[in-house]
Amino acid sequence: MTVTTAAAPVIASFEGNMEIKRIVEAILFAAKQPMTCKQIQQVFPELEQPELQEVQQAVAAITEDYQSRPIELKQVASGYRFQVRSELSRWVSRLFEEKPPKYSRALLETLAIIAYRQPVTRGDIEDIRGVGVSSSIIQTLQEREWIRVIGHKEVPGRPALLGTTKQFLDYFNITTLNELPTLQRLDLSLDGKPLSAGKE
Amino acid sequence: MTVTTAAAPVIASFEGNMEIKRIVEAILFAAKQPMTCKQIQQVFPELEQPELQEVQQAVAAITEDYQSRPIELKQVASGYRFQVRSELSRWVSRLFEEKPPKYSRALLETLAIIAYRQPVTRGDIEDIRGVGVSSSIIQTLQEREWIRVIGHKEVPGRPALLGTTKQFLDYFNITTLNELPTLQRLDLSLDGKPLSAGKE
Amino acid sequence: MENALEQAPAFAIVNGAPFNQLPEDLYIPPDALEVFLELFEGPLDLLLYLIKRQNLDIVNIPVAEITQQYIDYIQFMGLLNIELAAEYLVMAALLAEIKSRMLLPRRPDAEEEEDDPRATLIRRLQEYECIRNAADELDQLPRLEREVFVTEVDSSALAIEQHFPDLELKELLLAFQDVLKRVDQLSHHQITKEALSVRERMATILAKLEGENSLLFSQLFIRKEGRHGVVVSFLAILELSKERLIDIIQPEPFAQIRVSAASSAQVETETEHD
Repeated sequence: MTVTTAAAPVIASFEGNMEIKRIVEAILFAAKQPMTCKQIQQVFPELEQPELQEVQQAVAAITEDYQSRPIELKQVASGYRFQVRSELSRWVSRLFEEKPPKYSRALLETLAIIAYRQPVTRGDIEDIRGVGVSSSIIQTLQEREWIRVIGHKEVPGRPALLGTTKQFLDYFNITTLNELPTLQRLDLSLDGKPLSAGKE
Repeated sequence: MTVTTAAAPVIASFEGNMEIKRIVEAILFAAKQPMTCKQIQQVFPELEQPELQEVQQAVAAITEDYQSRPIELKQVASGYRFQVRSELSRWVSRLFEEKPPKYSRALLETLAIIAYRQPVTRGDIEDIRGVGVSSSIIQTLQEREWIRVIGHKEVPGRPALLGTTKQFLDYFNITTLNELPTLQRLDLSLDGKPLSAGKE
Repeated sequence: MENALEQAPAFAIVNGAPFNQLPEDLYIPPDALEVFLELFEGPLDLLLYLIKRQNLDIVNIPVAEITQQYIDYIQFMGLLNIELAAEYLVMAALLAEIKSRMLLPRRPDAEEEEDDPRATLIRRLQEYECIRNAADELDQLPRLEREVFVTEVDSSALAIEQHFPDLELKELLLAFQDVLKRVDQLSHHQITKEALSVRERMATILAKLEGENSLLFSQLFIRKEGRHGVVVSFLAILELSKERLIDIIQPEPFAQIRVSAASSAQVETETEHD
């Protein structure tokens, strides 16, 4: 096998403060949650805080450094986190004896409705699915911190309006709702005429 | 700041299989526990398992790669794991520091009773306060090393007798309990004269 | 499972007109049918299945036929004593209503179409289908614990400074004052220096006795403290005795008085580290 230098991070272009970059990298590795640049900045003691821009530069340089390594600094909804590159996940997944959780269709459909149609009430979800929504599904979604109550609808009973959280996006490895797959619809038609009144 | 290449892992000397090294690195990063070379080897599917020696070479090369980064691949008793370099501890530890909460009313009263009425049992404290004393309060005070068990009362159950410690006196910068303020002095201080015994 | 069922021999479709004399569904053994129903997430899901199966190249939704099939299913479930969610029956009623309205003569009114009950149903089916696909795609997305693995870098070895809340002596006194107020012990409105010395001496003596079999009475006094100190120690010993925390023993007349922690044989020494 030929020796290649591809895996060696090259940081020739980094003009920022080397020490700040080292600290930012250590913080990103040690954090148990994704971190925003603002949050990283605030880990520094008040009198030694770098400018936000310096943190951003450091993050960019670190991202660059790991370009050819088996892990990457990835931006998700609630900040940056180090994660194993997807092409290696098939190996890494063998590390864990426990099978990853499987989610039922009922849960996934409920989650999809909340994600694509938010804000929605429980009643809305039931209308779309045509069946009652079990409390345990809503509870599971809330415990996983994928959904939260984002307000109340001003109708009798003031039902809670549900929406998704940043943790939901983090879990699915994306930054914004826009990155969700686009909705594809089955075009049913009525007597040969497409139904144009359908909501989209 | 001068640009330095010190932080760029150099892997010129690695002669092993690059792909195996990448996988080993990914495994070490994803593992929640330290991993031995043997354990790493076994993460590979049976038919694709590298020789133990190859894994060892990879581990050595990875250790080398991270020589100048803020994290290191370190061998501990149960295997290898990535950890934050100790010289960055001062920065990273701030990630995990929490602002101390204020002591509760219940804790202050419990401590006051122990200080002014020692030796007292938990039952005594409950009698004086008229409510139960939670174990966590006693535990907090013991962890802070302000109180300790100084004996046992010879009644059924042999309850512990609690008293204050030398650390308690040190904290308040007094040498004996006699220097604890009395209620009379409190009355004085409420008339405008500050309590001299207060810590600072 | 679902796939297998979808691959079941399809109806013949002749010029878009479905050939549905033989509902082969009814040949599915009852056990399979039960499992089959469990695959459905509700009446909309079941309806979509029926529609998709029947209209491989749909241009038209034959409500009447779908209704018939749906009701066949429901009835068959009933025969098998499979408990159905109420929603399935509500849908059956809705379909029956639509079907009966379809039997009425149509007016060639433009307005009529908006009122077409089929349109509402079809829109709901569309919306549901759309969500069903979205749920499938969501399930396919790479996600944490399955395809995405975050790095675990140990930081437990780092020295993390523990911060304790600050406390001022004044707060302690105020807390004690509150306690006293609450118990309404007017006689305790002042803590005299003397009383406190006695309490402290009690603690000191107990600590001294701990781990010892017994001490000479005289060992509990410190000569250099003078008369005041002796009085305080003596009061402390009396108080401890009264509270039965110590035993005062004189083995024989005129022998030296010894003091021990109450039943010192059992006193645990685990607590003393100072």
